[in-house]
Amino acid sequence: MLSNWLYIGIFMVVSLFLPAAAIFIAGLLAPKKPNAIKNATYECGMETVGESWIQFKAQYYVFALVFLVFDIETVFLFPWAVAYNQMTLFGVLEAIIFILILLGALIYAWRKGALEWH
Amino acid sequence: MTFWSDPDGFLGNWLIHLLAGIGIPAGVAQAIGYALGAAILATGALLFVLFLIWLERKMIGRVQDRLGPNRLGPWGIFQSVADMLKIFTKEYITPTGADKVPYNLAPILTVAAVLMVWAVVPLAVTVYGVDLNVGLLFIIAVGSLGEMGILMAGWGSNNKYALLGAFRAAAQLLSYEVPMVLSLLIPVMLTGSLSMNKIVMQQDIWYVLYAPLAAFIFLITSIAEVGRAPFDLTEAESELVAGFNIEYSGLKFGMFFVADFLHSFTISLLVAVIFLGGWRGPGAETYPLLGFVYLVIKTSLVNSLIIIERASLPRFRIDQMMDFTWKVLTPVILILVALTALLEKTMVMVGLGAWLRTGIMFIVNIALLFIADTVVRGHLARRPRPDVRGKERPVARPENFFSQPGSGA
Amino acid sequence: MTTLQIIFLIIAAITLVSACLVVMTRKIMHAALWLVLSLMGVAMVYATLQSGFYAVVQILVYIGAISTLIIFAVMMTRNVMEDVGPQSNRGWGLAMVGSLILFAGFSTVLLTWDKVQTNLLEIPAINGENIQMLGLALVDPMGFLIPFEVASVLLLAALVAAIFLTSDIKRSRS
Amino acid sequence: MIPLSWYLIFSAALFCIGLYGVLSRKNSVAILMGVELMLNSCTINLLAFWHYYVQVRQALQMSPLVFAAIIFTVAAAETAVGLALIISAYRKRQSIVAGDLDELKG
Repeated sequence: MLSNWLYIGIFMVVSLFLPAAAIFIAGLLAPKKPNAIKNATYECGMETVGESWIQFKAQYYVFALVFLVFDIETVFLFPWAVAYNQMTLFGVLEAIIFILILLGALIYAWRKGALEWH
Repeated sequence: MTFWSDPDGFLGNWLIHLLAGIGIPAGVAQAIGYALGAAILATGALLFVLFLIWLERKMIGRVQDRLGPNRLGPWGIFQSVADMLKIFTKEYITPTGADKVPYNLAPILTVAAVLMVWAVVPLAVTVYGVDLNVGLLFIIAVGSLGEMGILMAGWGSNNKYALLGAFRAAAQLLSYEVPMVLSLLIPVMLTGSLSMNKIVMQQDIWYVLYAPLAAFIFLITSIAEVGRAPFDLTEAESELVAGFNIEYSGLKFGMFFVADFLHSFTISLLVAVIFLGGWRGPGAETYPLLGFVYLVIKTSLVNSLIIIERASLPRFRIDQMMDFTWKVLTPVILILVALTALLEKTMVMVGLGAWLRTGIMFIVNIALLFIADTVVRGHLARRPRPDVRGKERPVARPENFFSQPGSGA
Repeated sequence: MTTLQIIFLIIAAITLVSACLVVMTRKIMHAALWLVLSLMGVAMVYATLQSGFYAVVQILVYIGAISTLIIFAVMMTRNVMEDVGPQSNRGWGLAMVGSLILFAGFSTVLLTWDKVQTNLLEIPAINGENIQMLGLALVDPMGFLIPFEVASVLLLAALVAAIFLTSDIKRSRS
Repeated sequence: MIPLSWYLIFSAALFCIGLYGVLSRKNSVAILMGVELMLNSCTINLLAFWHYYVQVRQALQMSPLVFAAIIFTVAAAETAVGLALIISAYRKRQSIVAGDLDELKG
């Protein structure tokens, strides 16, 4: 059990290290001649106006919100799905009620226009 | 134990014996073995990208009636090697005002998030990184690390377009993750485990036959997670210059590129493992290398499907894309999960055989697909189409003498 | 000092340092990114507790969803907190002293109470994190059926409240 | 091989750091981050005691796991509603400093 996670940890370190090493080596090979114009923020040939702050749409936030609700369901539905074969019909019906409540949440968000992209 | 029946264990034992021979204790030797195995798997995956890039360019070239790369080596196969060597010597340009740490960490994190999927995927009967008991959720979870990499790239670049692209990409990833996670519930239900190995072992009948709609939705949402056409809103050149990676250059940009191609291949691998039986096939249990060949064939088929689909479909508009996941895919997969749970339990209680259940579920899936299709089409037909013609402009008239009527040029 | 203990100490140090940076760093966006690292460390601690399911769910829910939500909120409200000027209340010294006293109290109790000095050994998989049993317990009327259903109702309520609040914004804007 | 007390001290430290963040930060989003840290420390405690119980009793125990799942749910609900409130307040008052949001003061 724990050795599995040790392997995952080692794999994580290795998979972080490999691209980092590649980028580092390429940095040694590459020329370094920075100047102010080259380093300027890219904006289709125009001077950059203001900071990179943009009017951030509330829409992104609403999508993240609905996603959060559906993401939590994995905590409950995946254990349920793993136990599915040992379950009685009653247990299945319980989960279907759970899913229907989620569907209700989706329909509410839909009706309220939260899922429209403006 | 010989090499042919258990290559992974054979090489592992051989290595541990070798290290014990020069006086290294077993625990450390095992850790070294893990690290070596991980390094070989990850390096192999990264180098494999060179081939994938060549393959994709060649295939897209053929679809568009071009030759594709054809100069370096036979069929231009060394083209991507040359490209790699070139990108290694490109200068890094860091924009002024960049937030250095997130800016530099983002490409590394993006590649690592894709590579880590390979740790839990079984490549053959005994060849796998690790048989994690929560392998499937692990795969979804490391996907969210990639999303964090995109957000960091957008934030770190100190560029409006990069930030806008990053947030669009994040919104897209989030939205498509919902039906993806839900579609994985069906294989888990049938297997009774989250372990990838068990999912492969259980597929005497491929799950794609049992739940073709779930497999289809998983494929679509995975393509959207990668951000390929028709879901390549994140790098819509005409709208967002290049998306979140605009300020990157040299190999830092190359890493996003590598992550993209590797991710595309990885999702083909996942589709093959979860829905197409993985390495299963005649003789695969006795000869793991044969199983590996089966897996490669299945994965290549799915990958070719993705490439051809990329070459043939136009890009979605962003509102269409969001509507598609939230208003079509999510309700359909929720209904499918509920329906599958109910029907499968009933059919098992009645005592139907495995093949009969598969046939019934296949019909139910296809029926649901058609119903959803009809409903969506009906809805789209009823909705008035917006008039986007605008004012007539005095350029490029049909009577222009470059084009002749009827020639279509 | 075993290998596992060393690994744990490294993870704990990373987590606590990044948690400190979450509450102390001036730039709120950096605080959000440190929070991600801190949550990642907590996920690894779950893995050392042989609770792989929650380690993975931690990454999925906290890093994938909650941190993203926080980053989005930071982006939306960025122009009012210019990341300059004091980021803490006047009473931050008091808060610091209070937290330190609380921590000192906790550690004194925990270091002297001999019942909690037990070494946590590797538990056999059969009693360990049995996802199957967890799933069965969730739909068992004698088990945790009510929490299971109430959780979904709670999620529905949260969604309704949050969408109501954000749709309120849209109306006031237009 | 890690003593239970290490986990508990670790979670106590995380809790106190989160508490400091909640008490001292001006920015309401930062306050929510502190709350997240505190909730995480609770889950560590639960899972550590779950491990201890299973090891000592040699028996299955599901309550802490379900409780942890409920904490995840509550954390998600709290973040969703909390951030929605903050953004709503920001739109109305152009401020997310917790001390400024005192409309309900009598």
